[in-house]
Amino acid sequence: RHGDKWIIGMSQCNLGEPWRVQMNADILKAARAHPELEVVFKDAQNDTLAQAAQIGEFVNAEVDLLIVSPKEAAPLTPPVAEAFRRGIPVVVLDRRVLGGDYTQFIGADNRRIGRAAGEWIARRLAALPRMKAGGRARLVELKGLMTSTPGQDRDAGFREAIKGAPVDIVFEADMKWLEPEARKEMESALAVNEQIDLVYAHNDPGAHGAYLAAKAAGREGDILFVGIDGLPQEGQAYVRQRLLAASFEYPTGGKEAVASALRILNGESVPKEVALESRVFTPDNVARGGDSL
Amino acid sequence: MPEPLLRFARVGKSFGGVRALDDVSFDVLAGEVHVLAGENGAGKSTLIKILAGVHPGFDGEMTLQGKPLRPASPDDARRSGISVIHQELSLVDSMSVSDNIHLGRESRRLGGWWLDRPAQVARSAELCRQLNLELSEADMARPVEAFSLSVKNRIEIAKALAFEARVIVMDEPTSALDRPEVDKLFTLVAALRARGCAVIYITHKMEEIARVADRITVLRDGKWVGTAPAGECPERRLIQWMVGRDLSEQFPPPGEGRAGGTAAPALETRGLGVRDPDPSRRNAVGGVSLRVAPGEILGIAGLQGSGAAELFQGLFGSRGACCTGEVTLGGVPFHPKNPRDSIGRGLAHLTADRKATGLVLGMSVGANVSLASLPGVSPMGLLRRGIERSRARHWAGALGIRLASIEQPVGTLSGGNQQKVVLAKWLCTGPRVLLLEDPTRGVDVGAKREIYSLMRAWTGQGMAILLISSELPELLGLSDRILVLHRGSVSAEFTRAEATQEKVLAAAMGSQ
Amino acid sequence: MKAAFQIPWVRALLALALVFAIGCLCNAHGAFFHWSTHRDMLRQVSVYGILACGMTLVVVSGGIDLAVGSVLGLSAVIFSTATLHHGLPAFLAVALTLGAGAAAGLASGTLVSRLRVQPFIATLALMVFARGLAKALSGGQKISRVIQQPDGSFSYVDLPTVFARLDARVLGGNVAAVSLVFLACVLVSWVVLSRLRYGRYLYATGGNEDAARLSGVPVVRAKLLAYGLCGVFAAVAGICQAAQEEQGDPEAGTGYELTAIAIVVIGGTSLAGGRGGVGLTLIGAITIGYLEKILSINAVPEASRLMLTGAIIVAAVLLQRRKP
Amino acid sequence: MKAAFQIPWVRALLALALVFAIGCLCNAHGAFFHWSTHRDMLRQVSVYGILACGMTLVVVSGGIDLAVGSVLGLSAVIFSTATLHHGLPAFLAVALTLGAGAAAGLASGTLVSRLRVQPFIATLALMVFARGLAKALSGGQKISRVIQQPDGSFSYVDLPTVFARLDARVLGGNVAAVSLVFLACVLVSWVVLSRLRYGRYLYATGGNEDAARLSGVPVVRAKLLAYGLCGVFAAVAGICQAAQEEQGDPEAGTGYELTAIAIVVIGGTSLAGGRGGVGLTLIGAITIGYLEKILSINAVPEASRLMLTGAIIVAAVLLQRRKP
Ligand SMILES: Nc1ncnc2c1ncn2[C@@H]1O[C@H](COP(=O)(O)OP(=O)(O)OP(=O)(O)O)[C@@H](O)[C@H]1O
Ligand SMILES: Nc1ncnc2c1ncn2[C@@H]1O[C@H](COP(=O)(O)OP(=O)(O)OP(=O)(O)O)[C@@H](O)[C@H]1O
Ligand SMILES: [Mg+2]
Ligand SMILES: [Mg+2]
Repeated sequence: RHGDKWIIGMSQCNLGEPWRVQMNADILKAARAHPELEVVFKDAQNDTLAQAAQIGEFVNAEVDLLIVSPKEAAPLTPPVAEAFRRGIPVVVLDRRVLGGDYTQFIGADNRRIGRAAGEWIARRLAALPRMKAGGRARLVELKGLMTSTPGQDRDAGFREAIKGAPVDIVFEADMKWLEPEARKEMESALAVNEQIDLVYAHNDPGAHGAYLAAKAAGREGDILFVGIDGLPQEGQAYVRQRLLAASFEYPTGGKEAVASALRILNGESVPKEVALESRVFTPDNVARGGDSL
Repeated sequence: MPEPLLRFARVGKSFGGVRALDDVSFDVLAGEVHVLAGENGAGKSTLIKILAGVHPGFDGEMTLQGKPLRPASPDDARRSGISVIHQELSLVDSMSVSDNIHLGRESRRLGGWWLDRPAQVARSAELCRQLNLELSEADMARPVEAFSLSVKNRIEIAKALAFEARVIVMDEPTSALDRPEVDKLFTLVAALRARGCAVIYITHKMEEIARVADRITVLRDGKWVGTAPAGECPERRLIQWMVGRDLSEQFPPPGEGRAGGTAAPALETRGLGVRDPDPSRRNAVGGVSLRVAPGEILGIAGLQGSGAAELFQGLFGSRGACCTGEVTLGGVPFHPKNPRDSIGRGLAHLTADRKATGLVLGMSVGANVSLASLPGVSPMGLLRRGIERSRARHWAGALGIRLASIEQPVGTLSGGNQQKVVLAKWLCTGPRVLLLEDPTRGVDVGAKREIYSLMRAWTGQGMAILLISSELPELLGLSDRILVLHRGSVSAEFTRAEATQEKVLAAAMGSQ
Repeated sequence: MKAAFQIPWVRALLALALVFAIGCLCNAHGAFFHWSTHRDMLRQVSVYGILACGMTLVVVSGGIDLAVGSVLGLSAVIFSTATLHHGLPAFLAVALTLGAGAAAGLASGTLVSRLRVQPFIATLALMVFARGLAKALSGGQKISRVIQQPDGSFSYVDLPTVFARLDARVLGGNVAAVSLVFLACVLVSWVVLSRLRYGRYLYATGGNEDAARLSGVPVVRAKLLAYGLCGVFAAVAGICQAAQEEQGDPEAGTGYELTAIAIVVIGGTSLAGGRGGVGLTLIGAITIGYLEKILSINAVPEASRLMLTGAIIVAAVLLQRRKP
Repeated sequence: MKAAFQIPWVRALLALALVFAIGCLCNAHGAFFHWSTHRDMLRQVSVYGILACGMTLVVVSGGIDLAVGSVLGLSAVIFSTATLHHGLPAFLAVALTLGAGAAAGLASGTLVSRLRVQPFIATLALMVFARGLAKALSGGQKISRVIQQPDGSFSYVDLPTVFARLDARVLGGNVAAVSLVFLACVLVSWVVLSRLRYGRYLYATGGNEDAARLSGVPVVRAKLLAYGLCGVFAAVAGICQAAQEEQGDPEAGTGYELTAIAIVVIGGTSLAGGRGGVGLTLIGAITIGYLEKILSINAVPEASRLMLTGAIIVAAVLLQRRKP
């Protein structure tokens, strides 16, 4: 303990994404409520090795607890384990490290969310008049960066869920999590497809970009848009504005991490794994805070 | 007739549609100095570049000692024993003197990969000594950009002599050399000739032709005109061959409109000094007082390092405000600040190195001509291409610039024609005082005469000219008065009547 | 015939023709032949094209500007904050943003011209700095219609009409408004380069700075103009981007500088300076636009898309390179 | 004294001294004074530094290589696939990877030298292509110890010792092994540039290509050598990156080319070509390394960190710029 304060080191792998900015904001907000906590943030600019060095720096600075949201599992396992062995409790957020040398893992399951989205979509499409008449739904998938695990999981879970449903993916492209890219790809999808029933984007900005493309083509009324992440000012707001048919929350875990940190620092024991619950927001339920999956 | 060392047979070369060289045949003998002469754009450099392996694709053939010669690259040509001093300097500014001298033929150890620097430095120092180029071993490691054009020129010569060659080509090697340096080079040429080398020498200076030539070949419009022993080829006939007609007196007589000493001088300096940008070094110019009247040509003589070039740079503001002392321009006090300001006050400065500081090679002839007078062709900032083109056409006609079109990039003109474009650029500004540094560098005899008479015509209209020239006859023939600089200050002043080559040279070397 | 290939824009059109021909062959069941495809291509490439216009000025003057992408992001944030958070009228917000862009450009310009820093490193520093400033101003979050109140709740503001105007289609729905902005930028840079005295100053400075200075060309001012205008164009691009995304993203424009430079170079303007023009840049932009569009409508997978892009750029450049 | 400031490496050291002084002031409660901080700095900058060594060769020859980051990624994938999936012995895998790097470099080199494509666009095309190839070879997945079987289950392979060796610390734990690799690369490039005939050819080609050609310098071969070696260095960097990450990431090295160029330029090597050297690049790498380390140990927030980086780069470059 440093004086009357606990110092928490937070190693964020990248601040170029709104979701991760939100995670830091959540942590900060939760920690503000506890004057005995001080959080020091570092970000690794999307560089695995920089993050490994950063964890080392926190260890050298003898922080009381470490929160790590790692960029990669394998390369960050040794520095996390080293910190843990040196007696610093480590809360791993969002992405896993290998082995068991950490105090707690908090995270949601992208595959599960992808599956939930697929199931919801299959149900929602079945309600379309055309489908009731025995037709097949035409679907566009705008993927996140497919070399990243969240992109791969949100795709795999989704495909598991729609297997067997009368749904064809008529256009798919990698929009690299970026809204302008999503809009560009959606324009192409619209150009080559007369009929599109639904767009599934791996994040809300992607869904919003697709919506804007459809709006420019005057076809936004014919298409449903579904995104993932459900940040209050982004996905939830789009759902409120009825731009998106649904947004699936991918919780940041920031609040939960601070809560766990407090318990660990106060000597309480915590479970090794915390699976975060996620919610779905639709125009019907968004006002009351969504429904959990 | 001995067996020729080198033979050109029906050599020709086209660039796109332009036939730069057509059906040229002549022989070069071992142990002779063979002068290649001709007007600007006659094709001399192109012929040399073919010999040097720069243009591997050409028509006709060449033989060296009876064996066919078809150099595929400069390296190939050099292996055949051909060494060339190109017209445009081929030095790498950022590299050291010794690296430049050995470029492409480094001293090698360990199977040819490893550099042997000490050997290179020693050998470079030796070569420079032969050329009376006083460079220390420390200088050998300095980049060539630290040296003046004249030193660079001699480094280039040293580079060509750095290996044993059977044919040595010099394409206007003396265009930036002063008299003693030229003498030194000629001693060297004589030694090479005695050694049995063939020297092909290109120059526009009649004086030099008379001094070194054993035989002379003349090209005109890319075609062979004739080859003759120097003795059978007096200047008059040579000029007739080159130009295709007779030319009158070389230097036109001084005009009558010249103002006397009573009128306000066009330019006057009192105790003018030019600071060196490096404060640890001696000022290049110190305490120069001069006056030049409207309509007068004031010659400035001086050897390498005399400060003449720096004097012009200081007056023109090329290096910013670095003048001390007083300057008046047309009676009004003037503090040189920058070229832009000086141009606005009626000053123009033609620099010696047209490629580095005179022209924007990638821009068209028209754009280069109007570059220094753009405000005049762009009222309210709007460029008026019509005005620009008609001005460029006017000057191209007045100066006899040979070009295909005003829109042609200036880099595709021959050297002499490029020089005329620089002149045109400065005349376009309508200067009252013209600072000329070697204005006829690389210009052929015919065009030189045209430029000389134009200079007379301008002074007749009241323009004042300050002239630096590495060619003493030119300086003596044109100047109304001559000021001699030595180590940054005036060592003598002569009137036109008093001046002789010997006196000027003696004063330039510092002897009283 | 042979001489025609010497003309830069004929060569640039050759590269465009190659890409267009590929589009005709791989037309995605005729999608390539719909006008909407071409309209969308032009819309997508407009923001890059606007950046490339400014880049052309800088490249002609012998420099390079790596900061355009970051200045785009900064401008998007400033414009969105001004309109959405502070409710400034459109013309004021536009003026403010263009002013910020000009200031960023002049900062690079001052470093390059007066302080003689190499353009690459000067604008790289500004690129990093401007991105940081964008994040500082926006708090790292996108500036959108959704505004977080101090108590944590969210309120919504209406989207000002300027956003809708810029994201609309004009001329009977056949052209995106931002494409017209792009063409206007091309026109402005063309006037500067070909019709103004300062354009000539830019070419001379890029062609031979020493000769230009000794001929009385105000080299410093010419460079300031080039970088300053480049900054203004980047701000215009930022406004267009914000209008199209309906928000100001501090990450917007990341990596766009490379695309802008690629457009300039593929048009045939040499990075050595002193040559080229904005007409070539227009052709270059359309070439890159078609290239991306063709790969996109054919739904080429990412890995193949990258490889094809590389290969086609090489083919296009080889087709139009200057004969030695 | 004054003359000393004319020497390039004295000026480069000035910039380094500035950054070091900042580190001494902002020492994060003494963390800056621990040897481990300096050791880690050197380790972190090693991969960039290796790329910068190759970049120096290319820049001296008058070119630029934007493909190094992608070639790094491609090499990391090839090396990991060879060792982890195919179980190739280390030396074979290394040779294979270096060969691939050389091939990529020679491809750029051929485009630039023989086919006279502008270096920027040629290497940009190769940058895109190599990234696509890396993604194609890896199937978009990271190549790690965890291998998915055809039936969907996972198997694990042991990490070959070459990974551990390269990620180890040597000399009593005081220096990271990759830092030694970096220093070896500096040495190799120094020998090439300063001690070999071909080094002179590189300087001559970059300084004045026409003059070099007239002097019989094999300009084409010199450029091929520069780009080829640059590719090899990028492959070395890729191997080091893979060893440290214990996997081959097809996205590895994205954006590294800008850092590598920044290192070269901040050392004082001019992008105009013909000047500079790898000693300067070493100083530049350490400068950039300290800059990042200082900002990191002081936990400077992202926005401020970016702004400070921009500002300090400008200050460092101003401090060491050539007097006009
Ligand atoms: N690359 C080229 N493209 C077009 N024309 C060319 C090219 N090179 C040379 N020429 C033309 O060929 C002719 C011969 O030029 P060359 O330089 O050989 O003449 P020169 O006798 O050396 O002239 P000078 O005395 O001015 O140096 C000129 O008309 C020149 O414009
Ligand atoms: N085959 C060619 N086609 C087009 N351009 C060429 C060709 N060969 C050389 N050039 C270019 O033309 C320019 C002039 O050619 P050349 O070397 O013959 O000049 P030159 O006639 O000697 O002119 P100068 O007397 O001014 O030196 C050079 O810059 C060269 O790069
Ligand atoms: Mg010639
Ligand atoms: Mg010539």
